[in-house]
Amino acid sequence: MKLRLPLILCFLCGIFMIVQFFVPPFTGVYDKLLNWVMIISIPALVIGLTSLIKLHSNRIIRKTPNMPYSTVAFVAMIVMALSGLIGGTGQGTWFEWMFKNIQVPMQATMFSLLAFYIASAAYRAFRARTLEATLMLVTAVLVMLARVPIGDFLWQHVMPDSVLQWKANLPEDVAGWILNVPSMAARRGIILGISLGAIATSIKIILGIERSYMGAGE
Amino acid sequence: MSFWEKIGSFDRRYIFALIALTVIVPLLIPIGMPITTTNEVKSVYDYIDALPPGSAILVALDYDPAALAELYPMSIAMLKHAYTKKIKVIGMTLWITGASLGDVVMREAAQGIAEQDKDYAYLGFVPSGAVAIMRMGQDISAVFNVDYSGKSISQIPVMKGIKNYKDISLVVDLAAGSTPEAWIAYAGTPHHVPIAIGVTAVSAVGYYPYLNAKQIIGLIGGMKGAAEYEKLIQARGRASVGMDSQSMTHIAIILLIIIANVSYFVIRRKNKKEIES
Amino acid sequence: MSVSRFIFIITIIFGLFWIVSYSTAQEESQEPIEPLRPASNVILTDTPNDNGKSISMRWDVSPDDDRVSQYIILRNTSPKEGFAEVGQVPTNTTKYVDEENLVKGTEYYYRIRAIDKKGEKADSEVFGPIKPVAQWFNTDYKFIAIAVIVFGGIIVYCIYSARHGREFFIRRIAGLEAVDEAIGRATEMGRPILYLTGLGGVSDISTLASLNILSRVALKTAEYDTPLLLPCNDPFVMIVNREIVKGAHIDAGKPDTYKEDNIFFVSDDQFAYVGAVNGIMLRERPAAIFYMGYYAAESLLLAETGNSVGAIQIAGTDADAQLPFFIASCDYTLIGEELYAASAYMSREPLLLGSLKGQDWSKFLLMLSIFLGVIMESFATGFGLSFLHWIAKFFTAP
Amino acid sequence: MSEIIGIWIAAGLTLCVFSFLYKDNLFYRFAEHLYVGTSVGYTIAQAWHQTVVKLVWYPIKQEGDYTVLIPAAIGLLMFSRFVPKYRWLIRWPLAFMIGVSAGASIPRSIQSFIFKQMEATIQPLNSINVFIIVLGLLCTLIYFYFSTEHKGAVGVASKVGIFFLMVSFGAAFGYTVMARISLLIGRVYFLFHDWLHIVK
Repeated sequence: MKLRLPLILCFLCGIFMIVQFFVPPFTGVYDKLLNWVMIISIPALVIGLTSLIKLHSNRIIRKTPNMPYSTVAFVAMIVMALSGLIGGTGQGTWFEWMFKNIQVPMQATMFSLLAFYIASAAYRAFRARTLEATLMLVTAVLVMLARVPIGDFLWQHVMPDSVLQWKANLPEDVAGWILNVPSMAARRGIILGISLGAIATSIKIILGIERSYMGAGE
Repeated sequence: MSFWEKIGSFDRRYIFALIALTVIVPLLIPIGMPITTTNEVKSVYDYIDALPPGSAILVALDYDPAALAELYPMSIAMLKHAYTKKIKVIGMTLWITGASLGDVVMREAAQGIAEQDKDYAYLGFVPSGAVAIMRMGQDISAVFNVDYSGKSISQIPVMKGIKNYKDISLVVDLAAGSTPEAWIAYAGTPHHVPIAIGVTAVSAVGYYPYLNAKQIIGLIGGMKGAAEYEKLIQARGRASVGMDSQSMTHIAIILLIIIANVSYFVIRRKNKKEIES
Repeated sequence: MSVSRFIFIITIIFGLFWIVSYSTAQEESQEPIEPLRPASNVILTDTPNDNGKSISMRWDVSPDDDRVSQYIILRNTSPKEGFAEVGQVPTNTTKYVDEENLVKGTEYYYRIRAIDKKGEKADSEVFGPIKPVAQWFNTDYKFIAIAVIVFGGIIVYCIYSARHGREFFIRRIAGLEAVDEAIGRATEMGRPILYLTGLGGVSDISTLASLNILSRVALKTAEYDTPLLLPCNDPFVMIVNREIVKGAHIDAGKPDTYKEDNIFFVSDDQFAYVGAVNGIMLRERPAAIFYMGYYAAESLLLAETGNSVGAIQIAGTDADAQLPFFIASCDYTLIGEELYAASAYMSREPLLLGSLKGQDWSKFLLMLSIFLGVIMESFATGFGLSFLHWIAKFFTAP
Repeated sequence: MSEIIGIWIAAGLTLCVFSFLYKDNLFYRFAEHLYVGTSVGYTIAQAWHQTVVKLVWYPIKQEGDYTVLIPAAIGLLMFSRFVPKYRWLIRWPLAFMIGVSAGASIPRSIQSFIFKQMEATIQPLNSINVFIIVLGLLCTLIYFYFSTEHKGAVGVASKVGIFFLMVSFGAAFGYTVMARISLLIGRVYFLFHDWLHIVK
C-alpha cells in the first residue's frame, strides 16, 4: 500500500495530463491540478539546503578543523535569512544590499575562474589525437576566431578591396553557416533522440515500471 | 630536453597570467574593433522594433549571478529598447536565485525611461518551471496574484487587459539554463506565442534547430550577442566594451592550442623514431 | 521478426497516416473562404477546439487607424444598453480573443470602440449574437494523438516483450572495447584504476548507466587484482558503489581482495571534490581513468589533470556542454545516448534493453519519414504532384 | 555611502576568490563559505516571500480560499525523509509532481520537439544547405541507432554522422571558451570600472 497508492496516483495524474492535451473541456481540473503542483513543489526548493545546513552544523558541533569556516557559513546564512524574512527583499533593504554586494560578486567570480582553467586545459590537454578530435578542434578555432570581432577585423585588414567587395564579413558568414547548417543538423538529431528517450522515460514512470525516484522500501 | 618538450611542462600559472593580461590590456587600451551583427540577433531587434506601442512582452529573467557577465548586458539592452518603444514589459523569473537579480535588472534598465507599474511590472519568482508556464497559458494572475513586492496584480495598471499569452506579443527568455526548452514546449508551440531567447554562449549552439524550425524568432548568444544588440540600439554598454578583450583572449587561446599540438606531434614523431631505431 | 512482417507493419502504419491526412486535406479544401468585408466589419467566431469559454473576433481597422490610439472591445448579453469593456488592443490590430468570464452556451453581442489620442470615441455597430461552444476533441491535434499512440505502443511493446524473455540485438559499442584495453594496461603497469560516477544523484539516468558500466569494470579489476579507486561526492552513490564492487569481487570468486576503503566520500562541494580528486590523480598516478555519468564545469579540470599524469582516459556523459572537453582530452568518449546503450549492452537488463529497442524503432520510423518525406516533397514541388505532400502534412503541427 | 562601502566589499571578495588561482588559501576559503552561507539564507528568505506568501498565504487572506492548505500539506510530506519510519510518505508529493510533469511532457514533446523539428526538415531538396541538413540529420540518427552493426553502408553513414557531431561539438567548444572568457571580462570590468574607475 505504501508504494501502490502513490504509483496509482502518479498513473492517474500522468494519464490525465496526456488526455487533457486533446480534450479542451478538461481545463477546469487541469487548472486546479497545476495550482496544486505549484504549491506541492514549494518544499522542494529548500529540502536540498538541509544537507548543507547539516554538514556545517556538524562541523561546528564536532569542532573539526573546518569549524571556523563553517561558522562563517552558518552566521552568513542566519543573517541573510533573517534580514530577508524580517526586513523584506525589495529595493533598499539590507537583504538586497547583501545580495548585490556579497552574493553576486562571489558567485560571478567563482565561475569566472573557469576562464583560466579553460585556457590551461586548452594548452595541456586538448590534442588532435584522432581524426574526430582534429575536426572538432579545427571547428572550434574557426568559431572562436569568427564569432568575435577579431575575425572580420583581421579579414578586412588583410584582404584586398576586390575580395572585400565580394565578401566583407566572410569569417562571420562561415561561422554562421557552420552553426546554421552542419551543426544544426547534428543538434536536431540529438534533440530527436533525447526527446524519444524522454518520452520513453515518461511512459515508464506513468506505468510504474520506472520507480527508482520513489526510493527503495516496501 | 628539446624546446618542444620543455614547452609542455611549464607552470600553468604563466598561462593564467597570459589570460589576465589579454583581458586587462584591451580594456585599458581599447582597439574598438567593429562589431558585425548577425541575423539571429537582428531578428529579435527587428521584431521588438516593429511592435506597435502599447503591446505587451513577457520577459523571463531565468538566470543567476554566475551568468551575469553575459546576460546582464543583453537584458539591459533589450529592456531599454522595449521601454523606449513604449512597449509594456512584464518581468518574471523561474529561477529563485534570479528573483532579486530580476528586480535589480528591471529597475536599472528603466532608469529615466520607464516607470514601475505604469510601464513595466516585475512579478518575481514562481516555482516548478514547466507547470507554471502551462498555468500562465490559462491565466497569469493564477500564478502571480501579487508582484515581487507583494502588490496585488489587479492594482498594477500595466497588467490591465493582460490575461494570458493571447495578450502577449512576444515572450523573451533570458536564460542560463534549459528553461528556453520549457518555454518553447509549454508556451510557444501550444499557445502560438512568438518566443525570442537570449542564452549564455555555452548553450547557444543547441538552440539553432529551434531557430531553423521557426520555434524561436531569434537568438542572442552570450556577450557577443549582447554586444550586437547594444550596437543595434546604438548604446555602447558593458558587452561592447568587452569585445576587444574577448577577441584578444581568443587569439591567445588559439595560439596555446596550436603550440601545444605542434609540440604533441613533434614529440610523438620523435618517440616513434626512437622505437623504430 | 521476418523482413516481410516488418515491411507489412511499416506499410500499414504509413497507410493509416496517409488515409487520415488525405481525408483531412479534402475537408480543408471544401471550406469556403470568406471575402474581406469593408472597414469596421466585425467577424465573430466561436474559438475552435476550446473549452467553450472563448470567442475569437476579427475586424478591419478604422480608415483613420493612424489617428486611433487603441481599440476597446465591448460586450453585452443583449444588443441594447449595458455594453461593458472586456479588453483593449493597440492600434493597427485586427483580431482579439475574448476569454473574459464567458459562460458556455450564453449569447453575446460585441462592438468595438476606437479611441483617438484626444479621447474621441467611435463605436462600431453591434455584432452578434454568438454562443461559445466547447469541443470534446481538439481536432488540430489528431496527428499528435496518433503519434502518442504509435510511439507509446512501440515502447511499451518492446519493454514487455523484453521482460518476457525476448532477446534483443544491440550492436557492439566501440568505446567498450577500449574499457578492457585500459584495464589490461593498468594491470600490466601495476597501477590503479580511477572510476568517477559524476555529479548525479543515485536515481539519475546517467548515474544508473554509469553504475552498470562500473559493475563490468569492477568484475575485470577483481579478476586481475588491479586496485580500483572510487572517490564519491554523494554518500548514497558511495553506498551503491560499495555494493556493486563487493558483488563483483564475490562474482570473481575473490571476496577477500575487496577493499572497502578504496570507495570513499570526498565532498559534496563541486570545486572541493575536484581539488581532492586531482590530488588523488597526482599521488596515485592511475593508469586508467573513467569518467562516466553526469558532469558539469569540473569536467575539464579533471580531464586536464588526468591527461597530465598520462592515464588512458575514457569518458561517457549525456551532459552536452561537457562533451567537447572530454572528446578533446580523453582517448575515448561515449557520446550522449551511447552511454545509455553501453549500460544496456553490459547489464542486459530487460527494462533497459526493451526501452532502448523501443526508442530505436521510433527513431527508425522518424528516419524513414525524413527520407521518404524529403523525396516526396521534392517530387511534389518539382512536378506539382500535390498528393505527395502527405508525410509533410502529417508532421505539420498547428 | 552604503553604495561605496558595498562596492569596496564586493571588490575585496572578488579578489579573495581570485587569490585561489595562486593557490588555495585562507581568503578563498573564507569567501567560499561566506558565499555558501548567504546563498542558503537567500533561498530561505526568497522561498518564503515568493512562494509561501504568494501561493498559500495570499489566497487565504485575500480570497478566503482554504483549499490551498491541502496541497501545502501534501508538499510538507517532503520533509518525511528525515523521519525514517515515515519516509515512504515522501512518495505522495513526488507522485503528484512527477506524474503531472511526465504526463504533460509526452504530447508536448511530440508536438514541439518531434513534429516541429520534422516539419522543418521535410522540405523539397532545393538547395545544397537543405541537402546537407537532411544528410547530417539522417547520419546523426544512424550513429545513435543501436540495432544494427555499424558495417557497410550503415558504417559509412554513422562515420559521416560522427563528423557532423564533431563539427557541432567544435562549435560548442568555441562558444564555451567564449562564455568562460566573458565571465572573466565581466569581473575585471567590475574591478576597473565600478571600483577603480579606470575604465570608462
